[in-house]
Amino acid sequence: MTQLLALLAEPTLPKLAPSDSFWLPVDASVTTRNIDWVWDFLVWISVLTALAIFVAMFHFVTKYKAKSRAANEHAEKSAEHNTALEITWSVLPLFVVIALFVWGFKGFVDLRTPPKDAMELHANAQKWKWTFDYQCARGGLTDDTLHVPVDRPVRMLISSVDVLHALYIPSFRTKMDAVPGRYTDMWFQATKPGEYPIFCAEYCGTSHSDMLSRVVVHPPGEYETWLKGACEKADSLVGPERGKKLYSQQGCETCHTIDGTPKIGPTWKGLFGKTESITGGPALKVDENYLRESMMDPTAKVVQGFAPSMPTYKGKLSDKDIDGLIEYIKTLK
Amino acid sequence: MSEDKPVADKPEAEPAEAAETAASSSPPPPSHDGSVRTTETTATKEERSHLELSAEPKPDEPKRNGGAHGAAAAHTHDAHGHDHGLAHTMPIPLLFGVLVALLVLTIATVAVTSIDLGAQGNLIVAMAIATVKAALVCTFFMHLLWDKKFNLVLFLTSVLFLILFLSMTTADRGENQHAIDEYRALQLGVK
Amino acid sequence: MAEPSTETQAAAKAAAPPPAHVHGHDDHGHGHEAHDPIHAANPHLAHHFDTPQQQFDAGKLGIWLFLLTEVLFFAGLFCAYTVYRAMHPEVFVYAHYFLDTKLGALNTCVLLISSLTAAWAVRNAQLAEKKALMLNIVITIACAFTFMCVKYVEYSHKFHDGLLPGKAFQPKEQIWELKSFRDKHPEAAEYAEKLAKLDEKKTEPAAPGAAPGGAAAGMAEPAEAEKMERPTEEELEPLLAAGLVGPRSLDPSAHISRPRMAHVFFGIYFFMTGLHGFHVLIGIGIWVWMLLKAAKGHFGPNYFGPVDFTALYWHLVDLIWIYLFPLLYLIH
Amino acid sequence: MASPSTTADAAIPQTKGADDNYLTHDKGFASWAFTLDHKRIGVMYLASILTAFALGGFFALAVRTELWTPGETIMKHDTYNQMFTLHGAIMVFLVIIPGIPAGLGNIILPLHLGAKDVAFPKLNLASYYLWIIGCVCMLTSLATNAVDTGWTFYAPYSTTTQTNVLPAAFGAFILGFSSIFTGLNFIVTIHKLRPPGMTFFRMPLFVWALYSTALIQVLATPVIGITLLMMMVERVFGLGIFDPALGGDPVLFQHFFWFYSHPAVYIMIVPAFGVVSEIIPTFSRKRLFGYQFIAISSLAIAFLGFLVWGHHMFTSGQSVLAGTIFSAITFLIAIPTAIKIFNWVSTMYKGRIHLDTPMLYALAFLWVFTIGGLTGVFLAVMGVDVHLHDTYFVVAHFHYVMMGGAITAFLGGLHYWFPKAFGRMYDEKSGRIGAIIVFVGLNLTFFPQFILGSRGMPRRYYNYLPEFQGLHQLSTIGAFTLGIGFLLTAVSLGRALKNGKKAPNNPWGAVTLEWQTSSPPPYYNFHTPPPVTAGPYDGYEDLVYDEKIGGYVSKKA
Repeated sequence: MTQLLALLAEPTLPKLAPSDSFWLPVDASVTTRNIDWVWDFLVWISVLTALAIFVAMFHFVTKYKAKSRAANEHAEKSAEHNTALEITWSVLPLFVVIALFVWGFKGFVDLRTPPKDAMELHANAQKWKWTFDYQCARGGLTDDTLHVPVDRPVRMLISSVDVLHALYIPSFRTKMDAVPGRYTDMWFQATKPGEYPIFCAEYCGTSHSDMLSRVVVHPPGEYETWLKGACEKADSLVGPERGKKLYSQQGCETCHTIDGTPKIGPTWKGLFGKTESITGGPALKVDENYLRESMMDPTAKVVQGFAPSMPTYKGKLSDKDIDGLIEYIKTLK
Repeated sequence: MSEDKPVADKPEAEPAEAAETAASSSPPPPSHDGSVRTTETTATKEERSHLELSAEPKPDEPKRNGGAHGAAAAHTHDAHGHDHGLAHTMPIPLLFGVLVALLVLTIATVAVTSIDLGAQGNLIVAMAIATVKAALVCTFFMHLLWDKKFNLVLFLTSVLFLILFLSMTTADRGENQHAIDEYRALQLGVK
Repeated sequence: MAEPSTETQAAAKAAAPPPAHVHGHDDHGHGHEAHDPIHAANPHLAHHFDTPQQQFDAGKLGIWLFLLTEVLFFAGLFCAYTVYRAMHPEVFVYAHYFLDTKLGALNTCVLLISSLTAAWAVRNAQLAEKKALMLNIVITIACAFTFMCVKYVEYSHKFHDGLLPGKAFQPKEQIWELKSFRDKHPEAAEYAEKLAKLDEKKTEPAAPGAAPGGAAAGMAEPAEAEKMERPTEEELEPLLAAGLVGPRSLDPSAHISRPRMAHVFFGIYFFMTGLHGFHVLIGIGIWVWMLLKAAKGHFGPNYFGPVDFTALYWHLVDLIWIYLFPLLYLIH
Repeated sequence: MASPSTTADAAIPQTKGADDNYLTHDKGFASWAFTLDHKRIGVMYLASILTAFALGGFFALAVRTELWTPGETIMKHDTYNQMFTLHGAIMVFLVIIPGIPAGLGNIILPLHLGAKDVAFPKLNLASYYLWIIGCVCMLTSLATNAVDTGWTFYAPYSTTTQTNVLPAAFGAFILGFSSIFTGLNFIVTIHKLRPPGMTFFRMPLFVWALYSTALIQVLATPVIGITLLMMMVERVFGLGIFDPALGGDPVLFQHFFWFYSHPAVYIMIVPAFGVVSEIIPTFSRKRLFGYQFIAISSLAIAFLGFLVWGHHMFTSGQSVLAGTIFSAITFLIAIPTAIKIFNWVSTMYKGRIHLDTPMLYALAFLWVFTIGGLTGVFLAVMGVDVHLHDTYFVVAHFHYVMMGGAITAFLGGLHYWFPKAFGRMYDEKSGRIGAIIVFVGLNLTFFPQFILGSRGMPRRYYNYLPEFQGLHQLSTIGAFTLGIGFLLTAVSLGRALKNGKKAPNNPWGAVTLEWQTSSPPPYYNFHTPPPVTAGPYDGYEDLVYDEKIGGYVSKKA
């Protein structure tokens, strides 16, 4: 458990688990059941078709190669078309693609129909961070890693606050766009405890390729333990400690540094008490009220030189959270 | 499916059309029936004579630009009473008749808004009237009634693709409205 | 690839002048065809066509293909319209009170008349009736100007009333203050006014209607709401239809404000009519050009294609308006 | 030309003789800049498109170099995003879409039909200048704060990003009209300017392919025009149609965009089918197998191509119902496409195959298009697509089809018609070496990307997991190989323009009409309009090779 929390504090790149398939990543969810064998079928039928075409091509090229132009050879007489042959090669692929359509359709419907008893989790996308909401006994918990129990169907309810993103878990063979202004959903049921990478698959700007996360599949019983521990930890944190944790969990770090360099937004180092000039407004001194307003209505007063691109955190941060963040910013001298 | 039509029709319709154009522009080409296609880059004697022939004015070819000569000449080989030269000519009474119909329909479509036919009912009636008006404009003002049928096919194709685009997009959007409503309810209602 | 051009440039000094556009139309190579009596008899026949008929048919097919692209060009807007009308009908009901049906109808008639004169002009060109042709073109242009003037009046009213597209949308008047709404639903207007006054008291400190999403923002305060009596059907129905109050399951007296997506309608309205107006302006330009050609006496039975094609374009502009008028002005 | 009184002019075409051709007919800059001659416009298009291709290729190499290591190799995040966006936008809008139709098609189509010009020469020139304006707009964005949305301009990213989206989108908008004008011109030319005897089923397949392409250009392109216009207006005025922050719907944008952009992939590939259908019979000395089917299947593909746009949106939050319809129709397209490949291969059966450069490109086309086509089937299977969507698998697939299919065929066609268009022979040996290097480079670049994609590497990634590095490096090596192949080809063709051996009228022994006129063709294409009395691929037996002139002549002569 402590190891996991350490990972949270220091985000590292997720690792691809070794797979026994050459093509596909390790299979770790029941949702692969209608995908992987169709994939294998596709690979083999493609290899066979391509080989047939290439062999015929090379055979003809070598067998019927003309000696030289000067030899003035003429093509042998052969049919200009052959109805039986043409019907065969039209109908055979037709059967294959009909089968593929049916299998693909089944697979798709399976991916898009979560079981009724699925546990529900929210995934929130924002530039360039995934966060996942969990239900604690009291209140909620937000984390930047997806924790799920093994062998239990999970339905992810996905939304985005800014642009399109896509939640992609290769090992589960599933992917769904996070569309701002609506909910989309996907589901899976992990079969093997372990860690699997999560990618953002829909281009979303500067740090699109760093919008990574992990899904941690807990062995039976351990998920509950983790949740309880994480909730208690989150709840017990107050003041700057809480703010520090939120800084990474809520994705503040993707835009605001704490070392003095400006990124997408102003750095937090030495921010409190500083006088900032505001785009289209009078300069102001950064105080608690301004910080609070900037979290709730970020585009109202934007520091000069920065784009009004921050999403609102209204409803995502509790008063305790806001206070924590403000306290944390105060510590960054 | 109308896009398929030109495919099916073309073998029959197009050569006929081309032949028609050819026939009206130059004398029938010398018969090459049965002969293998020639690949010389210089013209044979026969072809040269064909060329020279095609340069000869045809009896019914208009000799001068403008004036009634061309028009009169065109009459001789066309059974259609209203054809002047290259295309059909609209009689003035018909033009005015169509305008009156269009104006009456405009008044009708305004008038009908004061009658309640249900939310969709009024829209359907308004669209029906607009379509009748559009059909009148197309048929008469735009000469589609007398024009080459291929132009009509083209125009209908555009309408077909418009409907296709509209219906698929709207249908998909309709299926997803619940996801948007749900989001709004949760974001604004509950929180 | 640039080789041939530099080669030719180098040799250019000694060579003939660049192709001269003697007649101002497809004339390249008239010289070659000088011996050809058909081309000699038809100064407007381009060298690569054999007969006027072929040239005319080609032009006709070309213009029809162009009209087809025009229909699909407007398709995107019609699609956006359909989607938003299907999903947010209240926005359209709300917004149509702001539109002037009379001006719309007037413009429809003006365009229809111009369509007649355009079609008539084609006949004139075919029959080489030069004076009548010019007259008809002039009337068509006059109608087009009238159309644009009426549009100008409409637009300036909208601008004045803050009915701007998208982000700039900030209407000065509430719809219950509009004559068009009052005349149609006097009871509802009165009721809405009462509601609005109540709202004002409730939300004094906050800026009302600042965000487009303000509709559901405030929940009713029961004590205030009780002052209102349960509204009658006549009072409530028009307000519900226009999205001014929430669905009946919510307390209708909770809050009154314009529908959240109202700005989208005006976006679509200005986009559609603006694009159409742009086509009218282009049309005016082409008609003026036709007028100049007509004045030179270019048109006759063997050469009237340009007038015919301009008229076809013009009819399409009319056709699109025939749909825009009921879609934008005649919402029930 | 200039005035009927010029003696040379009056004598044309009878006495000016074999030396007069469209390249030498008029001199000077203006004679090119204001030319209405389809061949000259085609040549200008070719030159411009190849320049744009070099630029797009440069961006591609920059992108591949950056991916040599995860994290920063030679550029920052944002620069990388701008690079791949510009690569995509330039290659799609400036190179592949106009490449074969406007470049090669402009030169060849009227010759193929035995016509003097396209139906509307001025519109043709206007189309070229629109291309130039569109190109300038794109370059404006490049020179200022280059667009970083990806060539797809997906909202709401495109309506909110700080980069200079407007000029790039406006450029694409303008290029759309350029494309429409070309398509419109071709349709009318094919309908109205065929000579007597040239029925629809006597048209060469390149003409059929251009006809199908033109139909798509005319029907689909207006929609991207209005979509981009709406996106631009949304960006400036906050219209609220696509941006959810203003009440819009981003999925709607994707519908709008793909309604054009899926058919647009057929604008890119169908002309390539046409080129290959010309090359294979000529170099096999044999009639094409199943001519009618190939002709009609082009139209069928064009039509069906309109009904499948939603297969780009299986994971976009599109409804299951819409996805199912789109997927089913997608599979239907696989059939005519597969049959085309079978027909081309069958054409070689019992032929007499000459492996000159164009034929090498055609064979390369068959190879890469087979792979590109088959992997397309993977993506049509909805369940599998959910895994593969927006990964390198998709990138590899469409590069196999667009780059491997369209560009290979374009190069094949360029070599095939080069003697006709410019009257010079290129060096066969360097041509063949170029073709082989391009083929090897192509497979080396894009095949590893299939594996990357199926293993889960998402596309448009600047940074990636270290596990993927080996395959990325393989791909980058391939990209440079490809670059060398193109460079070699460019040098070879450039030298041929200057010093190439004079081309005979019919170097390949082809039987379509363009080979019956001189190389390069005279100003009016044919001294004598060729008669059409048989199918487009009849009469190989009537030609004999004449070693003295290095080309074919009719037996009867």
